[in-house]
Amino acid sequence: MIVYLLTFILFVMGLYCLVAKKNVVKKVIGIVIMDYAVNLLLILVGYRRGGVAPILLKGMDRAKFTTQSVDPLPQALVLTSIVIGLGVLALMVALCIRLYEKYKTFDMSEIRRLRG
Amino acid sequence: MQGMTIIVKTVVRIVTSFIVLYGIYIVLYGHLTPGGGFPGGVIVAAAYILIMLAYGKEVALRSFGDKSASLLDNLGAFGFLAIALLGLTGGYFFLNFINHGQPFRLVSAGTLPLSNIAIGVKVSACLYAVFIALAIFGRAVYRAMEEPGKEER
Amino acid sequence: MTKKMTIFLVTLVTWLLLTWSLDPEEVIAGVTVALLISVLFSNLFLSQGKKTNFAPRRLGWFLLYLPVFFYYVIKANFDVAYRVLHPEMPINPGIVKVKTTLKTQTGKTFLANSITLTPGTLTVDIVGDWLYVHWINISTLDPEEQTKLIVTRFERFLRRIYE
Amino acid sequence: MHSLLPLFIAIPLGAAFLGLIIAKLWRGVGGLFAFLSTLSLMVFSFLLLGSSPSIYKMGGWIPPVGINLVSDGLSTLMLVVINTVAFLAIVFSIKYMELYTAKPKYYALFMLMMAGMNGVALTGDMFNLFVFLEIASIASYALVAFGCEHEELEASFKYLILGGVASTLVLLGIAILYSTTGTLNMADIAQSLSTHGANKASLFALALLVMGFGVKGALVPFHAWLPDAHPSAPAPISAMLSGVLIKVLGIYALTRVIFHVFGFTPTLGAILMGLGGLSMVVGALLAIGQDDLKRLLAYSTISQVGYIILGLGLGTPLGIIGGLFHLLNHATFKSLLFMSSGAIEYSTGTRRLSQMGGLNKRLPVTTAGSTVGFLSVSGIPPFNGFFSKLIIIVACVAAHQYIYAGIAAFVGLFTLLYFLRVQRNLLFGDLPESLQGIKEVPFLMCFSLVVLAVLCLGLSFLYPLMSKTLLASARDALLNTSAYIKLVLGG
Repeated sequence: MIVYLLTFILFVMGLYCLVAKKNVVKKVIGIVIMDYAVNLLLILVGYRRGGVAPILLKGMDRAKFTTQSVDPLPQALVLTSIVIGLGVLALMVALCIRLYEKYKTFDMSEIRRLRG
Repeated sequence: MQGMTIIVKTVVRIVTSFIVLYGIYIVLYGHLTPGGGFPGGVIVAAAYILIMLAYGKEVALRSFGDKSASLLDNLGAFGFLAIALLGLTGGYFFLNFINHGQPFRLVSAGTLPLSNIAIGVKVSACLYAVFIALAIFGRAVYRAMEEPGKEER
Repeated sequence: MTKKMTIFLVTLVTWLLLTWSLDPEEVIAGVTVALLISVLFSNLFLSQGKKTNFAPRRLGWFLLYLPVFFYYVIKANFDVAYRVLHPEMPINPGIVKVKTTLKTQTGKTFLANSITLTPGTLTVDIVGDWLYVHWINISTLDPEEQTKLIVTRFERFLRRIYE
Repeated sequence: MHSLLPLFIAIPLGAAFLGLIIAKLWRGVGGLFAFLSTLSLMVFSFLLLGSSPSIYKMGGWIPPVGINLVSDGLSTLMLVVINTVAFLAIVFSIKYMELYTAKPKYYALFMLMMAGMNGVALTGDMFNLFVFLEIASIASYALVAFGCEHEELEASFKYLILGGVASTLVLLGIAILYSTTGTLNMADIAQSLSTHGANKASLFALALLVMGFGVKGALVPFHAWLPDAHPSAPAPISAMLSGVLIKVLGIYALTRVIFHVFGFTPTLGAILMGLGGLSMVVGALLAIGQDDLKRLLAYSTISQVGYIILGLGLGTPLGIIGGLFHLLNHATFKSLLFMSSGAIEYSTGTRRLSQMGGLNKRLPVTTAGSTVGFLSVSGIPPFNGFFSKLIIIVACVAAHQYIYAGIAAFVGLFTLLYFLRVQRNLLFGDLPESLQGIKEVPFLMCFSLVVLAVLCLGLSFLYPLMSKTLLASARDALLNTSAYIKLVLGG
């Protein structure tokens, strides 16, 4: 139970970083922290104490394998989620660079042309 | 002299081909061992990024330019889609239509190795292209940092 | 062409070690990958090799170099441990500038890495023929003596291996 | 019919990647590929109409194990909306995008967004839903920033931050759902939840999903990104974002999750109605003071989305019909309005209302189109907006929700008020000096506007027909959860 709580604390830390920091790069870091907290939770969902890695090798007993191995599905999901997170991260960093190019600042409180 | 010191350059020169070899190994054995298209592609992209870091932009772009990177990127993605579409010949999208073969052999598991190769090409080219894009845009930021307040808001 | 052959053989051997199998499918895959890499990276890998890079004489010297190198490393380990454990900490750190006679880039790199791997000394930079080395205990202020202590002991072997 | 389903994802993806490859040799190919693929997709989506609900097993795997595509009434409705609007937007953008550079990339991103939206509308798997949601979202972030000017970048960054948080929340909800039910298939989750009952963890997951999809659908407490993002994009993209994207990623995903995965309850309905009523009022109030035409339209979108959510939240058959009909209507008239605002911008070079006037003399087709849109969105009788609003209000009264009925009528009046102001500034009065030389927009742009305007009028006459076929099958799909489970899991 405590590990789940810790992932939620990590998630909330990312959210805090996102909300409280004015620097756009720090906001990006906040989103990445949140993303990884969720990935961690997904991995923990499939964890089994004392389980074996879900890789079938030559000469393994199949019945014993299915009862002992950890759940491989969340691992596949996390891999997909990491890839998506990577795409979002690349886009965010590119946008940060472009924002700096235009506004000459990373401070979100000064990047305010749109209002109303 | 562009790039980093001799030490870094020499080590990169020796190590790069082995890094690429290992990346390709991970891609090709993705259906037998942990790994697959994405991790292997990242390793291959890392080798090229290493070349760019050690030798500077020009050398890396001469051997593998941004145009060819984006071309390979699209080709990889299209290849993956094509493999999925070829499954329609067997009646289903994404159907594993090739004979599965013997387990634990390199040529087995039907379309999975082919998909892995397509993803590997896509990921390596894409990550490298992202790195090039950020490195070239980054130049603009450095220029902007050097002359602050030129363009008043 | 020689370069391509060399890199092809090296990568093929690495591939076989990696897969640890002589199954025909895997060997064919290895040959293909090695060909691909030798085409892609032959300009980069072994850029200065005019002579054959893996002549047996050089390999022999390399094998001879290894125990010598390890001997120096172990000796330096004890030396540093002694300096750390000694209550008075008899250290005299500083950066010295030493000259190397090695000409090839690979030789210089290996020299720098050998110096760095030896505890107590650390290569900071290479500019031309000059190495800037951080040394935990500068025992002498004479540049030639310094060069002899730090560089020459490795240089003798490295020159035979790489030049 | 079910063999068509994967093509809805494969064709746009293929057009995106192949277009980028071939565009290196021949630059104009992106537009051609996009045109052909959206045309074929529109035809396919009409072919799906009237066919019975079907399921497509990807790779031949049986549902709880493999990923499946499901087309029931609701999916079909969404597919028709997505692909029709997308086709018209592509026709519009062939000329409009000459204002921008890098056209092949534009079409590739557009096609990726299409693939994502079609995937969201079709998939029957929670994680797959997330993946397609992210494909569509990432493409839309990039498209919002397509102009690469100050405003576009800022809007895209805000959108990206809020959208990123929303995606994280959705993923967290899916992770918790998976941990409680042990499966990702929607029907399987629904079955597991209905047999074991919803525990606290799954309720938490539901809250996370509502928040996540609420951000994507710009319901009011989560709406902050929309008025920046939608006006900043190129006009066809604004039409796609406002007309389709927020409906698919927000409303459709929300209704699918609430009606088919968790099961509709009166409490959930009350939450939805509260969100809808708040969106209606706040959107209309914020829209009234806007000087920027597209920004005003964006606020109006928030308000109109509120109507849809209100109708769906009622949970009665009539309310759902009204909500879905308004969804269809909003897709037509809001796309029409955004495209005509794009056409006005194309001709005049500005979107400030205070700098315009007397355009009806110079731009007859564009102004006629925008007038039809305005009349429709404000609910003037012969146009489709009137009927859907009327149905929603009647449904509210029938369900004894008199307060919401009052709010809906009041907001409709308010909408008329601010669009009358726009109309006065835009069409009548004197033509400013700076705009004397403007010309009517090219034929392809006019074509989209005219088709959408005709649709606005035609949908109201088609309503008796549609209420028996398209909308009725969507309503039945929503209300009959057990049929959905049976369809996917095979009884």
